[in-house]
Amino acid sequence: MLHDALLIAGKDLRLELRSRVALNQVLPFALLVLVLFAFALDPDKSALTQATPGLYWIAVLFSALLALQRSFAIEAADGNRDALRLSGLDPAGIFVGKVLAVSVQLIVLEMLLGIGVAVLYTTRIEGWGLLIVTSVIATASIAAAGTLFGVLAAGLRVRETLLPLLLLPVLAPVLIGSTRAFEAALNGSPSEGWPWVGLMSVFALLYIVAGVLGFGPLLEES
Amino acid sequence: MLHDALLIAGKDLRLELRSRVALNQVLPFALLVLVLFAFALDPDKSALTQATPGLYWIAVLFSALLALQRSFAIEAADGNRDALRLSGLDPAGIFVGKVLAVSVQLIVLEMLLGIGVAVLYTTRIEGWGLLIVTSVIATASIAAAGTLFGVLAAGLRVRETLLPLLLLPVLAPVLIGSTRAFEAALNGSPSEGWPWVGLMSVFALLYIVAGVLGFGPLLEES
Amino acid sequence: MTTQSSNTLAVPDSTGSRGTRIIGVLALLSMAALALFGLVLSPPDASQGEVVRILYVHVPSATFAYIGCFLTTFGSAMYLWRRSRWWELVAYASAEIATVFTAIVLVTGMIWGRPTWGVYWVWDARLTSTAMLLLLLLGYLAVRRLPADHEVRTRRAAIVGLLLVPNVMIVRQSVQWWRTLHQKPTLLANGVGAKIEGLMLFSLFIGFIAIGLVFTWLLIHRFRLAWLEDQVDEAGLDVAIAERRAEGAAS
Amino acid sequence: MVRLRGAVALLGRFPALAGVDLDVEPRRVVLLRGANGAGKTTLLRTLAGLVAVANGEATVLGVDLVADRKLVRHRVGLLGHATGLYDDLTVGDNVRFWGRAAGAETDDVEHALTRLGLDGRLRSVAVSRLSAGQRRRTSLACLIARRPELWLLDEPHAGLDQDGRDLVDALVREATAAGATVILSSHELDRSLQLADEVITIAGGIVTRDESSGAS
Amino acid sequence: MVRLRGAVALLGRFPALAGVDLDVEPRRVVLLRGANGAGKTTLLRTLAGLVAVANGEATVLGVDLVADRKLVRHRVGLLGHATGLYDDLTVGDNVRFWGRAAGAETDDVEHALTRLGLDGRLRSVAVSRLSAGQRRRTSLACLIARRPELWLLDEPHAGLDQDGRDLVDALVREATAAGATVILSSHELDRSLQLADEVITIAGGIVTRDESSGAS
Ligand code: HEM
Ligand SMILES: Nc1ncnc2c1ncn2[C@@H]1O[C@H](COP(=O)(O)OP(=O)(O)OP(=O)(O)O)[C@@H](O)[C@H]1O
Ligand SMILES: Nc1ncnc2c1ncn2[C@@H]1O[C@H](COP(=O)(O)OP(=O)(O)OP(=O)(O)O)[C@@H](O)[C@H]1O
Ligand SMILES: [Mg+2]
Ligand SMILES: [Mg+2]
Repeated sequence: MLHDALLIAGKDLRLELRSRVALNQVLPFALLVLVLFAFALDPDKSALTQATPGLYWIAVLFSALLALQRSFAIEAADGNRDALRLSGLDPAGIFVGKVLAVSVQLIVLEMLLGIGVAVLYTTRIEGWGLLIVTSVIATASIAAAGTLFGVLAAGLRVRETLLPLLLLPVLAPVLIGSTRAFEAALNGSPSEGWPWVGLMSVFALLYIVAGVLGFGPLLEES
Repeated sequence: MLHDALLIAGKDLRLELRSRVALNQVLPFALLVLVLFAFALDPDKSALTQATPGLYWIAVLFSALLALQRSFAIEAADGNRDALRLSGLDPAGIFVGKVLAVSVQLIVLEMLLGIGVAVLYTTRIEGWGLLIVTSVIATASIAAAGTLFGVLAAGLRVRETLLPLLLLPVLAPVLIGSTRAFEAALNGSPSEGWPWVGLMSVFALLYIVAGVLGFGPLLEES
Repeated sequence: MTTQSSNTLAVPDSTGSRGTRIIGVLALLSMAALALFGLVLSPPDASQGEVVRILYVHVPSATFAYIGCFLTTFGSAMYLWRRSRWWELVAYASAEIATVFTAIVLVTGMIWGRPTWGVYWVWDARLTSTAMLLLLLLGYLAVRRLPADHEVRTRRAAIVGLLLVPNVMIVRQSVQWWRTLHQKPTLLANGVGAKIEGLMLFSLFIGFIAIGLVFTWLLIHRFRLAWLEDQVDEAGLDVAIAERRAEGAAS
Repeated sequence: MVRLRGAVALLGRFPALAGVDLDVEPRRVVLLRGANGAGKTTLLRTLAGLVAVANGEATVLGVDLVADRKLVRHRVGLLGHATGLYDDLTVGDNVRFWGRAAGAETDDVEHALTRLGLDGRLRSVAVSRLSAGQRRRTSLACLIARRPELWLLDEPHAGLDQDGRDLVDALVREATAAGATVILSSHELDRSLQLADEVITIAGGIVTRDESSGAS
Repeated sequence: MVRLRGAVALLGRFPALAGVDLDVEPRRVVLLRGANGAGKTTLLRTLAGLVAVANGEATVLGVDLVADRKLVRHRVGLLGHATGLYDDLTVGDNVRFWGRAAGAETDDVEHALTRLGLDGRLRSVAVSRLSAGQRRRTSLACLIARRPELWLLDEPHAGLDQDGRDLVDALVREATAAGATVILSSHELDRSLQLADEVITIAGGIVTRDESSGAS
């Protein structure tokens, strides 16, 4: 399984290196979302700065959606589903591979976006430990749930619209959890943040297990 | 040109009637965005109710993005661009037709979403005239700019990621304008709103003209 | 096609049957009784006044919306595990009915909220998670109604359905921690803490029965409609195979 | 009809046509042959006004492609490798849409559907459910509904069954009889050599052999 | 090798196979012929374990497809109408990826590329830039890198030039010589009748003629 996962992740990352979509398109999009919020919510600073963690995670979420769309646009070639099924690759391996590739891209994006937010909204960063753990777990959750629903929507001609609809409500807890954990970290009260990390871990685990088990059956449906 | 526009709009709307994507997927997504914001922004802190018009328009914008993705996913078939170029259809007509089809879907969506927002964020609705005019003009702007950039991104394998990136910055003025106009209408001071409507009209006009003139050349780029 | 159905209901030839007619009549009667008790006989609430009467619809609807969700998840699981088309249709039918009941909860709650809280909506845990529940259900229905082949739709919808209840639980949990404003989950404390007793409790009880009967009636009918559609397709299949073979034989 | 002199066409930076000379008289059937990647598809797309002529001269149906290649498009019909059909619309809707876009009447559309044998069950089947050959037939129906003056057929026989192949040949003969010109590329030489009045061999983006006598 | 009895396969609700009986002995070359929409592609995809057998019996390479059709997949090689290649990867990367996914060694991959003539300039060209025939060659290279026991070729000659066609024939002969079995569908009868040991005619989702003697 690991061999298959690495093969798939390698392929996806090679494609990213060639096309630079995450770098040239998804990352600017994330920054853009941040700026847009500043427009839409009155730049009456106080509201904005208070809401920084929430806005950060919404920006991450929407960018993740884009990264996932891309991850499955790659697999949208005519006959690709047949090819994957015939390939002899372990479906669980495919799942893990795609989760890995998306996660790597998201982690980089989160780091850069974090810097952006810190600068744009003048946030002082504290509680590194909690911030990092939260990011990692939230990323795993988003990538796992996203890949599962991604393959569910893949191969349909309505992929672009279906994925956001399925994914966002499911990720709402991750959004709340990571926002609260970030707030706790930035307020200097990390102890309030850890329960959220726990909840998100449960979530991540649920979706990784669901993905490992469910990816095969989902790949079967043409 | 009108004949061509109606042909295209008819085809798009027929496809919508068959697949119900706007109804079953885009509309729930719009509601979703509204609810998600409540998660991210702490609802207690009154930021939410103050920002209602902004959130409404952000939700419209993201849903419009989805509707546009769909509108160009339809045209993504292999060889579709060649077929359109050879068809003898007037590019301006294609542009107007697609703008029409998207606008119809958006207007319905805005109405339903408006009801949702009014209820969820407890908004009292006043200044109907301004609200309606703003919506119509903003819709035209979004559809026109979206269709123009849609064809630019179409036919590339990075359509899903490129369109949002191109479109959002361009639509920022529309977002601000319609938000301010809505705020004015809801505050009972419509006179402050009309200048924004004027600004947006210029914008809409600009993009409609740009589309009518530019759609042809953009369609040329394979 | 082999259809293994853990078939408890005989194959219906119409959506109505004696059983459902009885349920229908009982549902009507109990609705009348609910109207009588809920609107006339039960007293207004000490603190909330007349609006409390919404409770008799609101709470049972919520309960049955949840039951619908559980049925959807269970049916999806049975479909994935046993390939039971019967359970797949149960899942689909109950998801639709659960959507309707969730909408009823939202609407009645909002109507209730207006006089009680002064607004239609607050961002409270229970309310928000109910809204998310509606969206999750709409997601399931969107997949189930995809413009694609039947098998594709049902199998993919089943995976969404399977995750429905876990998702609802996680969403509820997270929103619960996030904030709570709504009534605490106890039948005994209401509004500002007044006890439900006597006729009010009885009215609520009748509410459960009435809404439960309506739910059952709708579910059976919706299921049978889907089942009959399936049967038509199924019958069409033999014809289609015969036609296709004839096409071959002719050439 | 068609006159190319040293026509160069670039796909990206790659000179898929590297200086093509070509003359086609009206009402002729011209066969393009050549190895994979020789440039046949690119040549046909250039003649259809889809690919820019980067260098040289090119005139098709009296239109100078270098000056404005758009003017020729609605007068040609191209059957390409890709079909450009809307997957979610039915066969009937697709042919109607593309036919009407090119100004065809309802009669033309009906005639095209009937001719290709798409007027039965298949008419109301979504294109996404078609077999490879049925899809190709739909594409061909769209073409004949347009009644083009110049037919550009890129491997028209590929994917079609024996009846379909005969039908293509018949359509080509009818088209030339009705005054149209046909240029087709094919790897199926037996059949297409019989059909063609002239055979042009392409290799590496240039014409290497021009047998205007025909091989039939 | 292959044994079908009354096999029914549904695409959506359409019985694309309406009861197929088929027996194929090891190391044979079997040609499927039939009109467009007859069910050839569906039959090949069923044999590859991609389409469920809704009714009847089906055994391929000793695997019971009704019980678990997944088990046969990594042992067959399917060349379909659609290629499933990653458009943005190069030819070399694609063949390497699909080859390694099926457990092929680097040597197999190199051999496949060389055999199909993809080891020159084309190796580092993105698949999106290939001509129709070159794309098909890449797909074929992916297949032979897998070294399948059962070759399922859906119109293998389509889109290939004369060399390519000869190459396909040579590959098929080598495959059977090395112990593999080949089932191919084709509309190009001249060539494929020579290649085949047996000819099976399909129409309306059933086998209407079974010439196990061969026509060569
Ligand atoms: C849109 C607004 C509302 C929504 C979406 C809503 C939703 C719900 C839900 C889902 C339940 C079932 C809870 C459970 O079993 O876990 C429930 C129960 C209940 N609701 Fe509401 N509600 C709303 C407004 C209100 C209002 C305004 C009141 C009265 C002040 C109210 C009073 C109650 C009561 C008393 C229960 C029963 C509590 C229990 O014992 O579980 N609700 N509501
Ligand atoms: N964007 C591009 N960049 C580089 N090379 C390209 C590009 N697009 C096409 N090519 C090359 O242009 C050549 C011409 O291809 P064309 O499709 O015209 O060939 P063809 O004669 O139709 O071949 P086939 O018989 O395989 O259909 C091919 O060798 C192809 O690799
Ligand atoms: N989802 C579907 N719903 C209804 N009919 C379908 C569906 N999918 C395929 N079909 C039909 O199934 C039949 C079998 O198609 P198949 O691709 O097997 O034919 P084929 O013999 O390969 O034809 P060709 O020579 O054109 O490639 C076709 O008639 C097609 O219209
Ligand atoms: Mg070609
Ligand atoms: Mg086929």
